[in-house]
Amino acid sequence: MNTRDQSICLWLVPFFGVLFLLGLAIFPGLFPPLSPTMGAEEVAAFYRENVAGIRTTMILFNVIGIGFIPFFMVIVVQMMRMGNPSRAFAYSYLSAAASGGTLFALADLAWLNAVARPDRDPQLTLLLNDLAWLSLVTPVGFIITQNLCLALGIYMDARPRPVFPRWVAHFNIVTALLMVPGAFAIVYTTGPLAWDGSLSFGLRMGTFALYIAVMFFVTRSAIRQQAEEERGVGLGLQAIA
Amino acid sequence: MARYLRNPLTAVWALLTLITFLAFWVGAGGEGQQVDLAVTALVLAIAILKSRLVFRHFMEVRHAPAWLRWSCDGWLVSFGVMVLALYAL
Amino acid sequence: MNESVLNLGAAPGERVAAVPVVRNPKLDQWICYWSIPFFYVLFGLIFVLLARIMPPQSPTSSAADIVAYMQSPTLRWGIALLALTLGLASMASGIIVVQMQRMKGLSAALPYSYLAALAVAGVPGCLFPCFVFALGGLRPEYSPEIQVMLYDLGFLSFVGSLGVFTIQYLVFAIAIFLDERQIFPKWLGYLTIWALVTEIVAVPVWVTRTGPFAWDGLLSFWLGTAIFVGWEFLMCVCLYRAIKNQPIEELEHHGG
Amino acid sequence: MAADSGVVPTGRAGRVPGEGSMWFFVLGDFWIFSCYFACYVHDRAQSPESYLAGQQLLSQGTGVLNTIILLTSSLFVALGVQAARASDIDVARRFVTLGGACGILFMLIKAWEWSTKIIAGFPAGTEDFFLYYFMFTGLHVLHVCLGLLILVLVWRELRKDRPRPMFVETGGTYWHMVDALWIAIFALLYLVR
Repeated sequence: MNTRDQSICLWLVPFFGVLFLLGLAIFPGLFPPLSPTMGAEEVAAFYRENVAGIRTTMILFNVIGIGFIPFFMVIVVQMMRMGNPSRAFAYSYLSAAASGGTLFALADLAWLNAVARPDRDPQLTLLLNDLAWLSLVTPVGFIITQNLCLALGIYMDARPRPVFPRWVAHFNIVTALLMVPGAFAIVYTTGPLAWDGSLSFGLRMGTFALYIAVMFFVTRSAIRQQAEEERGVGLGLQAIA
Repeated sequence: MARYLRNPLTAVWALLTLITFLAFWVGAGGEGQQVDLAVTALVLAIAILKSRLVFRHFMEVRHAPAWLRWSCDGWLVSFGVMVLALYAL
Repeated sequence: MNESVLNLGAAPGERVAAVPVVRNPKLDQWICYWSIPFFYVLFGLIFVLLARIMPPQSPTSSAADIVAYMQSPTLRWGIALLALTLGLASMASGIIVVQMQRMKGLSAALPYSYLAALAVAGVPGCLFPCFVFALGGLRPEYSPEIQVMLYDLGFLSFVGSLGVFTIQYLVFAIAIFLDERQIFPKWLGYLTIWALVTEIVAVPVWVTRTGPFAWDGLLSFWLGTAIFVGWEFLMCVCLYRAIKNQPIEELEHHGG
Repeated sequence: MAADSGVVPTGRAGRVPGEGSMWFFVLGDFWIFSCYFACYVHDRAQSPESYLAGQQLLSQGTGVLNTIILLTSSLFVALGVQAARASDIDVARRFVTLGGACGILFMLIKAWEWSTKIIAGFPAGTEDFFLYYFMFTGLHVLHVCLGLLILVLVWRELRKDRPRPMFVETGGTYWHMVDALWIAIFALLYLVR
């Protein structure tokens, strides 16, 4: 098996990561995030005044929205290499990653529609705005499941030389826990758990960024390890021949 | 192939066709139909008889163990009772 | 959450060992397996008690009732809990796919279809409608028209997202019928066909608001839900047996 | 003699025709349809006039024609099962083909009937009846589709060197169930007053 394709998927991470950061930097609604306590007129006025910036970001996100999916699938491939008795965790991870991606696409569509007709009834703009923020911030269940499955896979990896070191499992569990507060943006509109709050938004997004960065490096080592092992097997076969 | 048609099953089929026409004659009517318990009961009885013939002869429940025979008949009875009860209430 | 799943991880009569791979070679499968009853108990709690989405509210409620329903204090708590745990449904697909791959006489196309269909289905069939309800609850100041639209959108996509689930049932039933090893019993395949048919019986929710075919109707909702609950339960029983009966030698790494 | 060779020898206990799991399906399906029928009859009793008005827009003649087509196809399939048991495989295959052809004819007539109803639009005041009409006949057609698929599988089984009579029987059992369900639907939708 060749590991080149996996490396390509892996290196899509910094590529898309930079584009994501660029998009976020352009997005006018982020620093600070729009508050859930803003009224309809206020929100509509914001969208009217920032059409260009929001469009730029969201069209960019529309194109690259699920750019991390190839990376998650590399992790699936690496999970399948683990010394687990079955591929149950790998398949669960795959399914959760696919479901999670759809929500981001939905959020993007809602934002694009909010600025598609800036003179719309403010109530409708407010609705699209709320849908976008909820879909972005709250569906943490999928990434949490991904992390738990990966962690469990690592704990049960029976290979003499594990695919991922054990601390990666601990790291996955900790990041999963740190993203839990995001779900409660459904309940609270003020305070740290609101969708613009420090826990639901700041901590959750920061954790996700850190998570992707760390996983980039450990996955790179895992791919290297796989390449090495397969080269070893290849050499062995040559020797036998 | 033709010799297979000389078969008790063909007789059952002829009977089924015949009573289908009977049900048609009883049930189908022109304009201005009205609620009619007698017609309903008769049509229902014919349907149950037809289903029972299909069960016993085509599906060979005739030769089946008792539990299966009773399950099929039980369904037919409860179907008839249920429809009539809900209809009349 | 992670702890509770872990503790449930072992089958009755088996013990979780310090080095799980050696002592309990099916531990990973059991963890995924027990996530199913865990999730569905939670699911019932969320939908019946907290969000009161099941049984569905009436399609003919007045705007005032709809606004009041959306503002009920526990609705958003239930949905937050769902947003947190819906990923467990992925673990259910994971373990079912693993067992489907043991079947003989078919390629991986059907298990993969099952996986993909469910990965799609969770959003329009469950999470999206819940978000829609949450929106209504989050903003009491929405105009009543919007609240009513959210209410319709929520219940219609919850009860009326059909195709995504029919395909899941279809590929599962086909796999069971083709399987030469009888990983799952044939009757589960037939039960799956009923589950498929009852999804189709929900088609009229899109055209009628009263009677047995409305979204809270006897046929569209109650019969369908009864069969779904039966299917899920018997599916769990059959899956338990399938994992239990899987020979150790068949596992990819059994610690040896 | 052909008929005799087709009769199954039975002991006192009798024997289940076809696979047990198929009977699980058949009996279960009857009960599920009972629930549908119960709802229908109950609703019908609430406003019989509107249901009668809807019913008059159906063509009872078409219903009878379809009933007889299905009965005939059931006969063919039942004869096919007997032929298969008698190891008269070519004949069995021909009977199954005929049975399937009748099934396709049934669906064509049904499609024509549906299209006339849809083109006419369901008249006002009879929506409930037509909702049931489309649901019942639609579900039934779905069963017919599955039945045709099963008949194709039976037909392929009959091309093998040594076809399993059990498989043919199981397919037949399903096909007759489709027939029996139609008998009930026909009575309830077209004829009951």
